[in-house]
Amino acid sequence: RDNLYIVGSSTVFPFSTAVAETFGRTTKFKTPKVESTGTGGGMKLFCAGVGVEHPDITNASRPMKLSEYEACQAAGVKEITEVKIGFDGIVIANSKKAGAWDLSLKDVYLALAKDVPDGKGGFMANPYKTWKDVNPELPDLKIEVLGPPPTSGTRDAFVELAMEGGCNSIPQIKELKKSDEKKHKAVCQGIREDGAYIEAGENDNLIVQKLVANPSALGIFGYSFLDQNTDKVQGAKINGVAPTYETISQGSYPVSRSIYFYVKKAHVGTIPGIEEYVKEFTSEKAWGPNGYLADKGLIALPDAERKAVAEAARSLKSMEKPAK
Amino acid sequence: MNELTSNPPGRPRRTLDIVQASLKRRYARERRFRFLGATAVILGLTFVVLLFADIILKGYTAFQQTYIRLPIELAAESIDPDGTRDPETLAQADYMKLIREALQARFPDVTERNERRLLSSMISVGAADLLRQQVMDDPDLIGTTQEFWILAAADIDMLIKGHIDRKAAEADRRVKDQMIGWIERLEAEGRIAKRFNTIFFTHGNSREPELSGIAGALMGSFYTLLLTLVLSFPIGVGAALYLEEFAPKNRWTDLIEVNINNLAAVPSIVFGLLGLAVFITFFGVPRSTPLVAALVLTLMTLPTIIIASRAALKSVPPSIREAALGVGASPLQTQFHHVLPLAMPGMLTGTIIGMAQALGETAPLLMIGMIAFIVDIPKGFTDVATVLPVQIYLWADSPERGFVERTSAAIMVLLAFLFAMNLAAVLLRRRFERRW
Amino acid sequence: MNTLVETMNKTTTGAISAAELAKDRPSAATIGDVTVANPRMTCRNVDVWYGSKQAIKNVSLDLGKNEVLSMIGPSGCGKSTFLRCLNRMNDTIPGCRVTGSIKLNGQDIYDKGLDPVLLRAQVGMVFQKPNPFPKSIYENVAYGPRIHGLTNNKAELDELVETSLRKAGLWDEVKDRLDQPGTGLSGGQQQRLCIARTIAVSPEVILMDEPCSALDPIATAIIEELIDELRANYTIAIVTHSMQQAARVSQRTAYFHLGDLIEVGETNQIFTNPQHKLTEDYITGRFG
Amino acid sequence: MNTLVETMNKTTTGAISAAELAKDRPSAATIGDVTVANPRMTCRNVDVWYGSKQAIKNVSLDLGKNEVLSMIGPSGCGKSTFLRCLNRMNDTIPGCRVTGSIKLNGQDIYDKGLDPVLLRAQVGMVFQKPNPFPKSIYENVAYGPRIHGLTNNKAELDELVETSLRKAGLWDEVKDRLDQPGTGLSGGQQQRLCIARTIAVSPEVILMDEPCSALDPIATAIIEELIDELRANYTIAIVTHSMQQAARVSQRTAYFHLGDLIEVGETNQIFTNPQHKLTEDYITGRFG
Amino acid sequence: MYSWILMLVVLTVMTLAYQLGRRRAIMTVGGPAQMKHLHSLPAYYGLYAALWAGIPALLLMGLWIGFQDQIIIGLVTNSLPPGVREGLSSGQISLLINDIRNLATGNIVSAQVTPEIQAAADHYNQLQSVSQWAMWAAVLALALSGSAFAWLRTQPRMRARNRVESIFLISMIVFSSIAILTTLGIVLSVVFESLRFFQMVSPLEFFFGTNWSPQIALRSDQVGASGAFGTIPLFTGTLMISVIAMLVAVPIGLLSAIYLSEYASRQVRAAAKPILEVLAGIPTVVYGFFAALTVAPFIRSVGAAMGLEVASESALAAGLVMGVMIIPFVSSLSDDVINAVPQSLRDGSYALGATQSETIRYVIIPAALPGIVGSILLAVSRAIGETMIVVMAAGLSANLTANPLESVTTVTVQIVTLLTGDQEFDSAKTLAAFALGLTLFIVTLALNVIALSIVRKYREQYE
Ligand SMILES: Nc1ncnc2c1ncn2[C@@H]1O[C@H](COP(=O)(O)OP(=O)(O)OP(=O)(O)O)[C@@H](O)[C@H]1O
Ligand SMILES: Nc1ncnc2c1ncn2[C@@H]1O[C@H](COP(=O)(O)OP(=O)(O)OP(=O)(O)O)[C@@H](O)[C@H]1O
Ligand SMILES: [Mg+2]
Ligand SMILES: [Mg+2]
Ligand SMILES: O=P([O-])([O-])[O-]
Repeated sequence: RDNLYIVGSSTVFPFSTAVAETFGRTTKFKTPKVESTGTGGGMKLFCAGVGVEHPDITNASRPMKLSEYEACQAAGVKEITEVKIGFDGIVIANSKKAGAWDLSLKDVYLALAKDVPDGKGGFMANPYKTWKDVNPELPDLKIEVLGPPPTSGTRDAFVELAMEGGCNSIPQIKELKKSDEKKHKAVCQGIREDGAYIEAGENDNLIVQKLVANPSALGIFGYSFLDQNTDKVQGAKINGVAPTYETISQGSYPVSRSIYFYVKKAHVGTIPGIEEYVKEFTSEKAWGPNGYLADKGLIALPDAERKAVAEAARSLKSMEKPAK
Repeated sequence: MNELTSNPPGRPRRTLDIVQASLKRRYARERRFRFLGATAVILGLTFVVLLFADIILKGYTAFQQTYIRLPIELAAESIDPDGTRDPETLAQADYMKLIREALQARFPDVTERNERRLLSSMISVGAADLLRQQVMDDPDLIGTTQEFWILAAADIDMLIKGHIDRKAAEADRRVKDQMIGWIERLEAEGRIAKRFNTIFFTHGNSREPELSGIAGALMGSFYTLLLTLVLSFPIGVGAALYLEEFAPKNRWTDLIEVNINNLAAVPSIVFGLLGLAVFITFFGVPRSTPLVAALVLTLMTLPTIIIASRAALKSVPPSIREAALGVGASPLQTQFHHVLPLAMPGMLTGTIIGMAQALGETAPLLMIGMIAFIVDIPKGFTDVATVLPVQIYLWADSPERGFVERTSAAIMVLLAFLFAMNLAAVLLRRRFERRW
Repeated sequence: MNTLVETMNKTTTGAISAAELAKDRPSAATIGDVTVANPRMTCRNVDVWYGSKQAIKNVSLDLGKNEVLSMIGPSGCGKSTFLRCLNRMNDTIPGCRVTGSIKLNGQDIYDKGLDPVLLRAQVGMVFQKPNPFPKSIYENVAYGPRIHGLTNNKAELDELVETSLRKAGLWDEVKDRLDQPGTGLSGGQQQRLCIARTIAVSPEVILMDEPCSALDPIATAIIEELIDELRANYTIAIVTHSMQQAARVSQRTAYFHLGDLIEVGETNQIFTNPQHKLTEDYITGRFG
Repeated sequence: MNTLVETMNKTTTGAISAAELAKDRPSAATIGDVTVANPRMTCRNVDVWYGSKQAIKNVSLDLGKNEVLSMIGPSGCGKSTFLRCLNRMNDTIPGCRVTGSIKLNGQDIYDKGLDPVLLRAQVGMVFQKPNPFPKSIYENVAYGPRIHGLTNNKAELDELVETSLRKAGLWDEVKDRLDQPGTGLSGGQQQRLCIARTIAVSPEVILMDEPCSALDPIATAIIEELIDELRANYTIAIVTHSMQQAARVSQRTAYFHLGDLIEVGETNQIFTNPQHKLTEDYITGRFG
Repeated sequence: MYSWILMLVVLTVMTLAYQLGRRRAIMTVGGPAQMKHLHSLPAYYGLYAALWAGIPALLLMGLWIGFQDQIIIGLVTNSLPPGVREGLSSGQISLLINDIRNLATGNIVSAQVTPEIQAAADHYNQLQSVSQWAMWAAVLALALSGSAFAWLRTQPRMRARNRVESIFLISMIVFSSIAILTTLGIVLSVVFESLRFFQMVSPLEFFFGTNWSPQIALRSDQVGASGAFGTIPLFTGTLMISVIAMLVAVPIGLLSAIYLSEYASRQVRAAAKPILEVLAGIPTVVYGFFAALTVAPFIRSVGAAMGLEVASESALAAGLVMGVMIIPFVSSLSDDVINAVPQSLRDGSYALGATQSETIRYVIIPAALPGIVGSILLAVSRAIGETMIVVMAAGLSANLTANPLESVTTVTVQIVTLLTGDQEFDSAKTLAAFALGLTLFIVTLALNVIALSIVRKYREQYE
């Protein structure tokens, strides 16, 4: 094998392939093969072992989990370099034909949670039918949100960032976290299944088009799709912050996650081109705010962090054991 | 004399009267039935037309691509400083710079750095490669100034094709007002034109819509389906022949029959799992190759072919077999000389449908690494490759607007492939068809 | 035995030379009166082509009420073809064209306005090769009455099936297995099943293409008896290779040769005193 | 005509009562000598079942060299079934079982080691219902010689096809259209085509299931002449419903009834002096 | 590359062996005129020789190509100086070998080329060429000796046809057993994971639970939270969508088949049939978009006009479009079997005065029934196995509902999303896919058994 073999997240796939293509075009190396397997699937392949048949790099839309790290160790994939490459904003958007939304995380939580506080200290099955029920300031529209299915990494992130954030803004639940963590989790992470939250597939283009067809619906998807479709859809403000390149990059937009790739150090030096690929990826012309990845919708890390990460990446610093 | 001719009580009228009385009703039923049939066919054809119209309307624009005509000075000192015409040196030259300079020369008023960047972003990142190719093909161009058609960036292409609305507010589109101004100037000078999109048919995949082509996936599909056909047709027909004509009819063959019917209902992704476990992990067939895809698709299409072939064999009248056996043909000769030709139309139909399914299938390929970004065009069964439906799946999921029309164009290519593939089979089938 | 072979040899030669002779025969005008007093069907100047091959040449012939007409002639002379014209079964053969006029009760059956279904309900047919439906024996017979609605209830239908099978002389052999497939019968049984199926709808005209070819003498006798009985109310045209059978069941006989209707007349007269050389050759070769 | 109908009525009744009588017949031991001096095929205690229905009951019978054996009997009595045993065509019917021993030239044809293909090349068969291949007339006849490699070149094959068609009396009718489908022939022509197809491979034994049922007297004569000619070298078993035909072509005759072989003997003797009541009933009903 | 040439050479040898075998057979009986004395046609002797020449040689070649790499690599590895391979895991050795191979074939090499590596690469190249030559020699020798063997065996009495035919028959048996092996492979590749799954989730809940929601089990500390893995809504969803699809596909497909084979002219049939077949080959993404963006909004607006509550994703939209997709399964396959019903049966019916539609309904369809049922079963199978359309148009929510206007999901969709989503090692969520696969397999097996016995009962054999 004389080309790189990259697997992993479908979210990182567009960026990874853009780098791979430029890498193939501008260096003597062959264009790497990039497979879109999903973060978990990528980890599974990546951690299967050392050897030509195993991937050199895996992309991830979330940090590597402890269990995955341990699986890697067990299979002899001892040293791994983690490279954080930027942010992916998760936006809640609707059709441009309708007005723009301004939601708080609490609104989002109350509208989409499976169980919500019943006001008497307990919980009840989510009774809200319209946004107005959730928050009298919101329009009197049926709650209809198209979002990723439970199997998707985007859904994980959404639950973690938006739902949990919203849920913790309710004092009663915040209390719960201390007393009954299990219950807290269930309350915060359960998404309603009565039809208000519509599990759409992972094809974000389809969600965009469905939003255009149905102006009263909201959709949850990645920032790049908003960026490419500004003429059709608009992102809702969350806690007063609109999803833009700047707000996500600065971290003021609350629903954004970091994305990564992981390098198998054992392959460095035996598979040609790994270091060069990392170099290309972490070059300013690629991942900088004016780089070609920004064009593809990647939101760059803040300058300082970018520099630090680039340095660590180029020197192939091994990652620590993750906390969870 | 008897009940038929005399008129016994209970059946007082003659056949003619009864028939005549009910004929109107029967004919109404006949007409309804016929009408229903015609409606069904028309409905089916309407669906085809509808889907085709949908695809073609969305995708036909992808067959053209926007280019900008620019006079480019191919100065010898910047391309071939030593004058050796050594391909290596020619390849190393910075063609992008030449293009940028040419473009900037058209707009001398653009001086600010950011604006210049914006200006050069109108040109595709791949334009330099195309120019390099042109120069290397004809080194005599060096030293002259030529008008070249330079590939425009995808956003410009979208704008020219009207997929980006010029009248929308600036914030709502990816092409800034300034660029639109430049483009209008270029248009006024006749320097912008849509030309036939050869790149689409000659290149492999790319992240940039304007540089991406279907050739890689097409070749991938070609190798995959060729192998699938070569494997599944003989195996399917052979298995059907054995099970229908030679195997003793007992519980064991019943089991096989049910089993094959059941395999048809196994979700295709499970075949992917099987392929992953058996072919890749156990036998070490290389991942992401037409070879492993063909093996998986063969397993997936076999039930279709076997079931259709068995149905076709069942419909050959036994008297034909008897006739052949009666003159001393061996069972195998009977099958090959007489039964197979008569059953061939049905077998070919099964193959056509099975292959169509194999051509359009993505799910099992997900499991064996075909959902991949592969730029190079595969040259054999063991090269890494992707296939048309996967390419379509990937493009349909890409954020860039330029991939929308390409998705439809790729579907058109797939359908053309399907037509080409079926044509042979359909012609063959018509040769075998007869009523007896 | 030797003499027999010799006789046959002679006849054979005769037949072949007759066929050759036919090439330059004069424009074939049918000998004998093709009309009858009270015709059920009248055919005038009927030509039939299979593609470019003419199988029936300018044949005119009437079928009278209450008569049995037998058609004889060497194999391939067009008997089946002519028979199939009479209820438009030729329609189903691609490339088959019929010209001339054929009338049933005075109405042209090839008329646009005429309905082949009505025609075939009136003109039934038994085919040369038995073709039972791949259904049970009962269903084979019940099929016609059912589609035409000839019976009002199951009991009547049962009765009709039984009488039809009885008349065709098949009842005793199949009464215990009415629900078994008709295709599992012996050749002769299948033929009788097809006869039963046809008479079950009691058409006015019955066309029979060699109905007894696969039958033993006893079964043949039953069918012949049936024909004789049916004659009282129906018109029957029967193709047969057995001159004896023709003589036994029919009142008129028509002799076909290479698509021409050579001669037609009273059965007695045809067999005892044929006018045309070809007819005579054919008749005298009798030993079926 | 009336008297004829009466005769038939009588016979019919006779036949039915015979069928009824058969129910309580004593264990059927075949009357007459089933063996011959120089047998080609010998059958002993052959039973045939279709599923649970027994179609042939304990039949023993020899086929001599250079003899024509005719089998007669009422429709459905098992003639075709027995014939099909002789070249193992019964193998193709699901649910059909054969027991007993059948030998060709001393070798058991149901033996494991025996190749049914070889057997069928030696024992040819003409089926009751003509079943030409849906191929051209030429190909229908040429098929057998081709698979057995009986000719060395096209010219020989052409010649063989021609002689076979000539012998079957079909040549003149089809010589201009050898490339047209065999299924487009008339019923009788199809039957002769199937005969030509069978004799083209010149098997040692030829089984003919009512080969002349669809044939006119002239064509019948040609076939009978052919049979007589073939007898010099081959063994022939023929099923027929025509007693006259049986008398003309065969040396020995076997009479079957409801699966039993009732009587067998010299043809002359069977027809002039039948021993068994059933045989006599059947014979005396002769008028085919 | 060279193996292609070798393959061509073997094919040439086979052709020659065929010719020689044929000629030899004729000669053993003393020329073409005596061919009758051969047991089989000369061509069979030729085939016999060709098969002897080809099969062993090609088998050897396949094995050689399959194993040569492993052997060469083993040899190269063993000949590496101990210093180089010391302490390397097998994976690392494979990387090293990869590097050596890259060097040997002139590809880009990752690291510095040490003399040891260079030597190994040379060694590799050398072994490679030796192996090539040896393979050529061995394969050719085998092909030739196979031919010679056949040549020696050729005598008039040899049952060449039987031998050749038994080879064909054996290969047909092998082909048939592929289906069995596939089943075995499928069962084996899902059964262990399924068992693991059932250790985590009670089968009772899995089979009889009415709540499917793998999201609750996402967190490791909540595995098996009650009601999360009830498959009943999935199966009812599958049933509903399949039924809707069949309600579209069977009438349209069957009526089309009837119309095309019985009423339409030859030209219409010749054109319409392949066009309809295209429906089976359109990628499902296209149908998915069509269902989600055209049909679903249409149904929604029609529903709204009638005052009905229609979800934006509905079983109806997905089912209708899926029905369109599987039309050709019914139409084309049924058309073929209907067309194969002998004309004599039609004639028999027409002669009784049946109209064309009566003939079709009462004679032709029953006669063609086994084939038609087969085609319908195939269509149902396809409907059960389809994912993309359902995901895009019916959503992914597992509702237990009988209302086709609501969103449902199917077993297959869940399998695919579970397998392609963000999987985790050994979590019940991922393993559920295998259990679902196994369950679906068993359910469809049962349905097929029933279908087969029904077909058996109504099977009508003509002639
Ligand atoms: N395939 C079959 N399945 C079941 N029964 C059959 C089958 N073929 C024939 N039979 C039955 O076996 C008996 C003998 O049939 P066979 O065809 O041998 O009669 P046959 O003497 O040839 O009569 P025919 O003169 O009418 O042709 C009949 O009762 C018939 O119904
Ligand atoms: N479908 C057909 N296509 C072409 N030619 C046909 C077709 N059917 C019959 N013929 C030819 O038409 C002529 C008359 O055929 P027909 O079937 O009417 O003969 P027939 O008198 O019934 O003979 P037989 O007594 O042998 O049944 C024959 O030469 C025959 O070959
Ligand atoms: Mg005829
Ligand atoms: Mg018979
Ligand atoms: O593919 P994802 O893991 O990023 O959802």
